[in-house]
Amino acid sequence: MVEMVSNPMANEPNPTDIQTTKLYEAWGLTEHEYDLIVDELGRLPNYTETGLFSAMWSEHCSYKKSKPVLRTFWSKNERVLQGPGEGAGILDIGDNQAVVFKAESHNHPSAVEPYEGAATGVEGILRDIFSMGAQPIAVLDSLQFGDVTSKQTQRLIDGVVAGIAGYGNAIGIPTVGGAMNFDATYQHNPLVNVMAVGLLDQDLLHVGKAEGAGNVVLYVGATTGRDGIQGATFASAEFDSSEDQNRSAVQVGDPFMEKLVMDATIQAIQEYGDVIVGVQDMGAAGLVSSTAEMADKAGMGMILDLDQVPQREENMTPYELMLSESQERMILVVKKGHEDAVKQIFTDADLNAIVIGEVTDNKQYQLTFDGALVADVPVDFLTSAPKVELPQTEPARLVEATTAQYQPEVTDATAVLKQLLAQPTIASKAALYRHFDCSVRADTVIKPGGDAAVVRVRGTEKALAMTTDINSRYTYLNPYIGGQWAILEAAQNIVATGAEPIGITDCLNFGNPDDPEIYYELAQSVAGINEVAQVINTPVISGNVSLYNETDGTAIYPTPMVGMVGLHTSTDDITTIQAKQAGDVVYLVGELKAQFNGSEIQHMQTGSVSGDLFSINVDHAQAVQAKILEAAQSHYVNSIHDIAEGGLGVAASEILFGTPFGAELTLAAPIGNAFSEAPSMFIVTVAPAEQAVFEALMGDEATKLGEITENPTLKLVAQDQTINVSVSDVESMYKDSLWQQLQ
Amino acid sequence: MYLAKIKVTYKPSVLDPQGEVIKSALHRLDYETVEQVIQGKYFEVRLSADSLAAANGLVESMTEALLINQNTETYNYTVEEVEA
Amino acid sequence: MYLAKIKVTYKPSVLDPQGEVIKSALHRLDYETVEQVIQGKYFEVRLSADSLAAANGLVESMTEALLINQNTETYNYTVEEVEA
Amino acid sequence: MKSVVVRFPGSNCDEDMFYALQELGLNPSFVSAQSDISLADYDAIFLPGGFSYGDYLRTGAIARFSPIMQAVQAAADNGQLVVGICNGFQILTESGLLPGQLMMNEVPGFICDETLLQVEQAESAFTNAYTTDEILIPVAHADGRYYADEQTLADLESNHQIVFKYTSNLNGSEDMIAGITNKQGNVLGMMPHPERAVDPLIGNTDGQNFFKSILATVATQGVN
Ligand SMILES: Nc1ncnc2c1ncn2[C@@H]1O[C@H](COP(=O)(O)OP(=O)(O)O)[C@@H](O)[C@H]1O
Ligand SMILES: [Mg+2]
Repeated sequence: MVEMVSNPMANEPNPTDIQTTKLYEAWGLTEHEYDLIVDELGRLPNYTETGLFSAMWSEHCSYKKSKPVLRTFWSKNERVLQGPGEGAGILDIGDNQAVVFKAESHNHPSAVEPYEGAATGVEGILRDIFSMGAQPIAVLDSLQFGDVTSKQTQRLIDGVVAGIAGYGNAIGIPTVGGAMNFDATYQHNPLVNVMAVGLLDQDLLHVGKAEGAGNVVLYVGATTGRDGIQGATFASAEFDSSEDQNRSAVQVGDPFMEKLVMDATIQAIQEYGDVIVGVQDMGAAGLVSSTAEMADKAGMGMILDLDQVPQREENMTPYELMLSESQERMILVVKKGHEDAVKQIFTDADLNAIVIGEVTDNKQYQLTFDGALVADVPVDFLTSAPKVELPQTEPARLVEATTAQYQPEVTDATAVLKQLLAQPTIASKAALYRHFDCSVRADTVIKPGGDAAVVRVRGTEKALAMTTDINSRYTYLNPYIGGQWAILEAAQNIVATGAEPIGITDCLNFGNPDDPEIYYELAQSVAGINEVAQVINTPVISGNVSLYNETDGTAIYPTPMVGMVGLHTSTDDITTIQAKQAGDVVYLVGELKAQFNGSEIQHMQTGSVSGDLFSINVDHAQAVQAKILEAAQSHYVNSIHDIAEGGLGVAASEILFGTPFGAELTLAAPIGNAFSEAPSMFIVTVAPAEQAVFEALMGDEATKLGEITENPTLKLVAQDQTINVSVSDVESMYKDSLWQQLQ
Repeated sequence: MYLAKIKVTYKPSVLDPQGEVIKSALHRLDYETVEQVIQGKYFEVRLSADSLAAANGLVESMTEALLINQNTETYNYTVEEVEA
Repeated sequence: MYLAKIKVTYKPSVLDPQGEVIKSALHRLDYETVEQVIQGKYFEVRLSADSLAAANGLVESMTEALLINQNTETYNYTVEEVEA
Repeated sequence: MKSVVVRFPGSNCDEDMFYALQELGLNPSFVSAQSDISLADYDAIFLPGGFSYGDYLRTGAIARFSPIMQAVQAAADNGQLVVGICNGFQILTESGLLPGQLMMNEVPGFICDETLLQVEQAESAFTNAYTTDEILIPVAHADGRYYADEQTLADLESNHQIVFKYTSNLNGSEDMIAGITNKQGNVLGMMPHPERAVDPLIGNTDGQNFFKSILATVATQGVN
């Protein structure tokens, strides 16, 4: 064996070296920020302290750049029990129960290391949920990739899908839905966003605060290794395709261990909720972020003895111990004197559970190592990165754009429909999501393939609907309207299942915010989402920001992913997209606007998107959705499907897939309109007996299109052309295209 | 024809959850003197090449391109000539 | 202290889908001269024992008890003495 | 009737199984795989799906040495019913309570789907309540390819131990085997998940008769 180095810190640069070589800049701190630290401390920070600040003041941990925008989010209504700022947001769903949810990005790690990046993304988001004391019940994923035919994309898809499956399946939380889009803008910056949803008994509502001097800080779960060090700063930096050095920031996940940690944490909160004053998962910037934030929220100090931290590798330094992003670790703060009982739950599950420090009342964040004090900084200073106000400029492409619409070329409408169904963005993703266990826990009522996933709340009449949505072609053409559209689309997917939208989370994936045009896109998208959130009464209760999604100076399209949850008060209201019986009347609900800018057909026919979007009448969109919801809840309808990418033609095909039926429809418009895209449109089937009540409810909003037939043919007669095609023909385009392109 | 035998293991810094679980199982089975278990992968690849040197080159390049994940794994290998 | 290195492979009669998948992936990457790929497992076990012979005995017995499934797998191994 | 669900570290279908047993009147309780109590009091013992011990090494390989497995073995020898679903099946083959082995799917990768099964033995302890010979049951596994040598396969066939077969080649199993019993017929392992198909709300109730069969078997044989 090698001789142990007596002091692992011996080779670290001293404070003066750090100042003169500006080492801190490589870690993401600016000179101005460094100077602030020196001023506040009244001395030069040492290596460990500099590391603490670099992590805590990274955008990933501090949101210093996005905060001015995030602060504008509307996040309060009568349901909100916990808004943004904690591991996850919480909404009241009645009966003393609550739903807990959040979304998280793992873009950079997944680009470098698709399997582990995606797996640890699922892992991290689940920890956010169960650290609130909630039982995770579902995972969703929102994935954006580049050209589906490129080898690089295929390798990414393979890895990401296997990583999500490998983690979610093993830990036993169903992956019930998500989205997968393809566009060249993501070729070098794929996006991997995951969302998790949990259920919480309101008596166990817990927030991560370290109250009470003398209370003990308990470390539970896996040992700490050198993985993922500086992951938070890594996530806050731009990509340079010529560099492979970023690879050291890869963490490896162990779903088996996390399941033990999850079950034990939930059990501990259930049994000892009264003496556990805070719970926080170790995510980005591991130990420092979890402990410092808890101390700060309680207005307390904290002292940690790093020699107690269970270590997987030898000779780890305080810097490494504090910044490691090893997975499957949690911090609990427990009232003094009760730690043994809490520890027992974890040790019974063969997990580490070790007291590593205590809460103090001096508001300092202090670390000891090998008997010496190695860091001593004010807690509130460490956790409040200096604010940054960034300039905004409207990008030239937006200034110049007009709403003059692209006119699609439709010489053979049947061929166009088939071609649309084969587009990777539209075609069925079943060949890929089939790798995800969507039915473990035996609560999944609507599985992947519907508009939103639906998971019942066992032991009650309730169910929860959930979806993730974003079409970044819209946000690229108009960030504000695209933002509105994203949340409206999420809501239309939720109401289509018969659920009332109750709240949202988001993942704001953008380029470098220091570019005023990108900051403008960010601010505008958020404003668009926020406006609609208030109209439809879905507060923003959690979210995540992923900036610097650029390669060699080119940013991705603005991609503000929206994750929404809806509530079914009765499982009887659950409605699915498939046509149910021949003879049912088919309606279009909502206004079919001939809008082609940003549409799938524009992209398909021209290879790109261009032009401005029509402004959205949000109140009208909301009114249509409210009627759809009422129709579902009154059981007037047999099926509902929202009309999204590919327009009415695609949606009309989709309601027939997997059924023995066809449809005969008439559209009082040119055939091109069957491929136009606008928010808040639905295709609905109604039994003849309900036709009158349905029409009375809908008023002008419903247009009768025709009926479901026994003959399995889709016939759509427009003013100028007719689509006439066997359902099995279009269905095979939909089912097989993506899978074939991936071969 | 050449036969390559390639052993792949995690880099020492990478968590090897399987190794730990197997070690505790061995302890439960009373193999108490086991101090460490590392689980890796093992490949045998049969390939033709113009020379042993060429075969070595191919094996290294395919291992790095596909068989291992260079972020987390290392490998070593042998190549020998075998009958076709 | 002894170090055992154990290679486990499927018996030839057992289908090895991973090997096939890897072979076709290698072909797609233009390693066209690859004729066969077998994927197995590799273990390194550090253990103490009274003698090399005892270590060999332990390694065989733990491998057969736990590390392999004798229905489908075979193994070979080496044991060497190493510094503690 | 009393039944018990064994929870291994990493089991994740344990609760699903518990609820299914409860809903269908099999009166379940849980037992930890780490305990070494006797299971002599239970008419039926269920080893649920999941990833016991992370499925590290091989599926079921480590779980097989859990303390509870001695009691499971004793119960099997004693003629009590023992059921392994998915990972439970893998544990039963690893421990030698059932012949053969579950291996990686022919096309590697996890499959989550519903699949048609042919009920091959209408009178078994686990199928006697079925009135049709084709049932639709969820599957969710990456290592579900049943493998055994030719002699074993021939024996399974001639002893009527093959209870369920896939109707199409889902995972490359020998003879399309989805579920088998031991020679005595009291130990069953299957990859598909009947416990995920007991509730009309979830859209499939084809699993109900699996549990009703067990109830009927226990009622007539009166193990306890
Ligand atoms: N990556 C994925 N993981 C799980 N389910 C997915 C994924 N991608 C798509 N799906 C499912 O496929 C269906 C269609 O997705 P999508 O076309 O995005 O729906 P919509 O247009 O209604 O938002 C949805 O049920 C969705 O949950
Ligand atoms: Mg939809």
